[in-house]
Amino acid sequence: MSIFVDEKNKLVVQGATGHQGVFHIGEMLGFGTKVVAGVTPGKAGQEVHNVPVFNNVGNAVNETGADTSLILVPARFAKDAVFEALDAGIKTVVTITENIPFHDAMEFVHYAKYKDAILIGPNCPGIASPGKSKIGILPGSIFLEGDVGVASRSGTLTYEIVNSLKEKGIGQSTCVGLGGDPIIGTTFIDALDAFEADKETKAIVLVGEIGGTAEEDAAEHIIEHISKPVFAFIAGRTAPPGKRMGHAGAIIARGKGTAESKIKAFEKANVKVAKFPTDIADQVEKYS
Amino acid sequence: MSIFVDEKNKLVVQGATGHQGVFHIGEMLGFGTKVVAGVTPGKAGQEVHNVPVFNNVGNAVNETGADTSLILVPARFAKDAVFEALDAGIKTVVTITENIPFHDAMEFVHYAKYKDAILIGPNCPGIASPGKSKIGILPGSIFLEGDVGVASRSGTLTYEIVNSLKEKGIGQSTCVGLGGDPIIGTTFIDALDAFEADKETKAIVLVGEIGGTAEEDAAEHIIEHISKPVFAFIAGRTAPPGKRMGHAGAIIARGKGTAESKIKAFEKANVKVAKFPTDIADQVEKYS
Amino acid sequence: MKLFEYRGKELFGKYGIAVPKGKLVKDEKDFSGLNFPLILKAQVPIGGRGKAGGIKPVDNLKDAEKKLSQILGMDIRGYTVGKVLAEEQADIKNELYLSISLDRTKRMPCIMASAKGGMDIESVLDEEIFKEWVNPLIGIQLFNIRNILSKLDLGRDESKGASKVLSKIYKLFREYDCELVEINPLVITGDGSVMALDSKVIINDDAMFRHPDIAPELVELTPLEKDAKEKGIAFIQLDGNIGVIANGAGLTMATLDALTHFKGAGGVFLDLGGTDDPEKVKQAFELMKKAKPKVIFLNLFGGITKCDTVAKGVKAVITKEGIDCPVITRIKGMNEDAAKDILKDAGLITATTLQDAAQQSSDLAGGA
Amino acid sequence: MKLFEYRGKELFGKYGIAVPKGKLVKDEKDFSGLNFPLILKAQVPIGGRGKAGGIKPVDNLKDAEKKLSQILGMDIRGYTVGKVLAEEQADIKNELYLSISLDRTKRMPCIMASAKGGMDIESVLDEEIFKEWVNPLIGIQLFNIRNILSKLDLGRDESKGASKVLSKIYKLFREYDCELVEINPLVITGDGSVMALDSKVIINDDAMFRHPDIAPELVELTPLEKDAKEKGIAFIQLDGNIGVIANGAGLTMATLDALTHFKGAGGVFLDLGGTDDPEKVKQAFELMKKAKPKVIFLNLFGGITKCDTVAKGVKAVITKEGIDCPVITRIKGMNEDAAKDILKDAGLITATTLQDAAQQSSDLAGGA
Repeated sequence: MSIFVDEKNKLVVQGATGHQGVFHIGEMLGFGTKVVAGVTPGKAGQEVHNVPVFNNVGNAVNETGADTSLILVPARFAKDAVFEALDAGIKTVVTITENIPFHDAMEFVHYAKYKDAILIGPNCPGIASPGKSKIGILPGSIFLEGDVGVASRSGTLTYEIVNSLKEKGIGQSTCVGLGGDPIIGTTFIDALDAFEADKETKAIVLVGEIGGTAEEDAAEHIIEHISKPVFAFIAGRTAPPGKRMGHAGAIIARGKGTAESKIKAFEKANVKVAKFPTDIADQVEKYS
Repeated sequence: MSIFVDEKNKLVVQGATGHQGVFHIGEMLGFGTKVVAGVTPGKAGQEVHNVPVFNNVGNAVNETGADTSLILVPARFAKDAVFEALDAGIKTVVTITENIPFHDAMEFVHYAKYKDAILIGPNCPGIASPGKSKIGILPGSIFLEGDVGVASRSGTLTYEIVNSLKEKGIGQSTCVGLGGDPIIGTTFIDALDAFEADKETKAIVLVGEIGGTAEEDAAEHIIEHISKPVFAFIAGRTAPPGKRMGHAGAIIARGKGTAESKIKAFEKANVKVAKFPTDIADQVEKYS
Repeated sequence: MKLFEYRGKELFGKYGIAVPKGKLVKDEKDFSGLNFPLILKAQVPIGGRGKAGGIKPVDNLKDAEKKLSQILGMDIRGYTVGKVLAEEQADIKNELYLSISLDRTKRMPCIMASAKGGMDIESVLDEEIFKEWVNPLIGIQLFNIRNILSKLDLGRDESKGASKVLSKIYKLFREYDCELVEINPLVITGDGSVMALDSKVIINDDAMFRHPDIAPELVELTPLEKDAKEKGIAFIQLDGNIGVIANGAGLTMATLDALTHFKGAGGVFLDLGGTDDPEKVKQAFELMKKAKPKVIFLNLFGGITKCDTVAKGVKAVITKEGIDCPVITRIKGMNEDAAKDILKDAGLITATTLQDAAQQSSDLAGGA
Repeated sequence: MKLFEYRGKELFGKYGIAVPKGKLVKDEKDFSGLNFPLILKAQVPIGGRGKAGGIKPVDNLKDAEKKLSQILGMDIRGYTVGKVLAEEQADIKNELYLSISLDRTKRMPCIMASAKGGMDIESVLDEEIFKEWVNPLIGIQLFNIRNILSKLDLGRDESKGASKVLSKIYKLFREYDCELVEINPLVITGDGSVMALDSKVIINDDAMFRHPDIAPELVELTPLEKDAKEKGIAFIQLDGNIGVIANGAGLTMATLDALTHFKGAGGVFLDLGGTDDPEKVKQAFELMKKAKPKVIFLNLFGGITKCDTVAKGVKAVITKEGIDCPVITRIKGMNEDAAKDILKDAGLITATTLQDAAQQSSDLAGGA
């Protein structure tokens, strides 16, 4: 098993004919993802790696049965694209786009709930269930099928961690990039619950960072609801207050969001917190 | 059993201290409804028939565990009241108020879906499950516990029909007034599905009227999904096009919504359509 | 409330939707400032005015004066023309249909568009009408506009113009609590711009309190209906001669239906609602008497309302004011026996079943 | 983007929220039209200006001139005061706190209010701060306003005034894509009216494209940070002396953290992102050199990005432009061996693990 996506997802890529779209459709097909359609308004009839392109998501869904969408459109059109996907009946939306206005994200996060859909992101690298499917821009080469679930607020840092797991022969059930924005659709708690319910997953790795209280909320949730071992890394221990550290969500504001507070919360929940990202693999290895 | 409400619902009445509120709290208590709270802003601390009054729904929910709300506030405050109930976690909202602007109703109908709540009405008499609970302004005296489910777009006409059932000794599982407005939260289809799933219900009576295509949609749904016998009455067979017949929703507009079309659709679905409202009881009696 | 075409166009102007240059005209002086050729259009709250002779092109002032006098005061399907709109003729290249209405089933605004503009939309084939729904929680989105306009085969600039009109009428639809905003035809002019040649705007009566800038104009109501509306009584005049008073809209409709079964015909729909207030009962009977029915049929079901309380009110009115037509009553529900006694005492006919009452009323009224 | 107080108050004015009469003052002439006593307030994008002497009451023109010259040019926590707002003193009866911010957990705007206005909100007890959340699908509702204001024990008229301010700031918050709108204090004046004495407005940078009327003013950035922002490079200056270049914000932060473990201290956060474009690599190194770090630590993980491509870009820059500080590199991922060869060839130090690289960098930089 795996969480959120598996070999059954049928993907439509919104923003299919741009440079990123073309490249990642190829990469995802190579990973085994069922990419069934692309969408770019005005480009119906074209193909990208033999995948048909449609003018809108409604047509793509009707013609191909797509149930999952990857959003690669520019930030100012992203809200429209997410709404379009949801109104067309898409049940899993993965939003890669960064720099989406927070108010747009708030609206589409709640609209996704109204539509009973899963929304991952925005400002995330996507999600991969090794051996099954990858919806996003994560490098396919770093993964290995296995039983560790990974959920993260960052991109490259996660690749580094997943890669170090792989180097030790530790595979992953699913690796989900939750996104570096303050307003995201799927949270650590959602991922934890899904991993807890997933029979294949034996241990969970959380990659957090400064900003907000998502890690503190997750720690509390772990105490009450999660029985599987959880390992964590927190980036930004030395970041000064008031500065956005690259990610829109990585900011210590009004005394909230320090790494210290997050590490303390995790330790209280018996979550091992690694000092260096590359230590996590050692810790997981020791456990298993 | 019954549909939508039973003896477990804990009711808060919004608009509790007005003339209607006081009267119907008394009537509902007499019927056996668990009326646990009333709400009127600024009237916290008062009591109505020994039921405590709160300033807002949040407080009422926290103090009494209310899970159901009856909306009796004036039309221009109704949207606010429904939103307040839903945000406070109320899971069943029965809106009696009439003359609510359609755009307000559209918003709160979809917001109720977002909140996974049942919304009945607006412009309806409410719902009664005889022997269990009554949420609304229907007269308690007309009901009898039994196995016929009734769903209706009108008020008094339904009382008449239910009363005639009772006179023949035919009881009801639940009688739900869906409302006479064009935009309502719970439709014939919702009621049909619920009655179909309800073990206690053996037969279903639908009371429709001109306007819209709710009856035609219901008829199609019956063909595919409903195995229990359905009986119907349609009011407004002689109403001229373009006139709103009392109910905001009872209008034949742009060729849509004629009684003829509804009766035809029902007959195609093997639903017996009565000529006079009082005939329905005879037909149900013959069947049972 | 249905707005006259010219008032709908005033709203269009407010939202930046182009309409032909025009104004209301009453006499020759009013034509100054307008360039011939013009179109004169009778302002009536009903369709079919073209066929009825209410729309006429005019080439010059003399022509205009003549035709204006023909249109003013004309009767169009029951409405006397009191206002005429004169508009400059547009250079029409292409006629489209565009509307936003309420979809009752989806509980959402529905955009409809067609390349077959300028004709009655009910006569356009279903497959030539395109629909797009707008979720009220998020309002109109760019993709809605793209989706529906892409079906109309417009040029790039035309499509841009039509997009702007669509987002503007959605704004108008939402902000003015409309049940319908229809532009038929929406035209593409020779220079590629987009213009609304007609307007049909219906504002939800129940939301009028939010729109004090829209003066109510109850153009579709008869004088008695207006009177009833002011008194808060649901009262509709129909073609027959039997006045029906019942409680509840559904029951009142069902009562009218029952009459038809016996070849009777309702002349008035009067829904007493949930009231048993003697003052309201009195007002209802007064209105009913003014409608001069041949027979009055009073059909009551007492649920929360007690039958005898209403009956007392009826008796008081009848006794005090008199009544000059037969009144058939059929009473059911709480305290019905007491109510029947009171009504009998007042000299009214009390039937036992709805069928009996409907038959008696129909017979007394002399059939259809 | 954090707005200066006076710009926030301009927005308040636009939404009809009362603020004290005032204006920016540069010299004595600017005081005309204002009535003494006044308050002079340094305009800086940071809190604590009162304690730093940036807020001074003045009673007359002479006093004002003197204190203005003290405030102008003053350094407040790293910011030089370039603008001073002079405002008439309000007749304060009561000070409240009111704000709307983003609740990241609920993904909703959160209204906060307290009767303890006028002090740092972080020093107010949790139980004295009241919260109410607004669902973004429906926006602020009357019940939200009732719920939160009922907790403040205001008089009827004061409550009405505060209600209006709250619905106005919600509108401002939503329409201007704000992250925060804070009024502290919101005062009730002697005559019972409600007035915003301060303003703190932060507009979401990513939404600035929707607000061309708000001139960007990158007051919180250093000159190099401004330069980087214009080039689209994520570049932040910190207190240490080691310049970190990595790809990905999380990895860059983790790299800075690793330095600290070995008593090193980051001086620059530079996130290359997903790029391997030689031009971007060049710009990044140029910026880094201008920040004059003692050591540069390049930490790359190649996923989609190929390590050797980036390494080639780095080599080209170093070879062509030279570099006057040691560069420690740690490369992992796709084509890492080829990349290491290229970097060695360019004379850079190639470490094998993150720990090694961090330790070497820290040691070379001479500790913290």
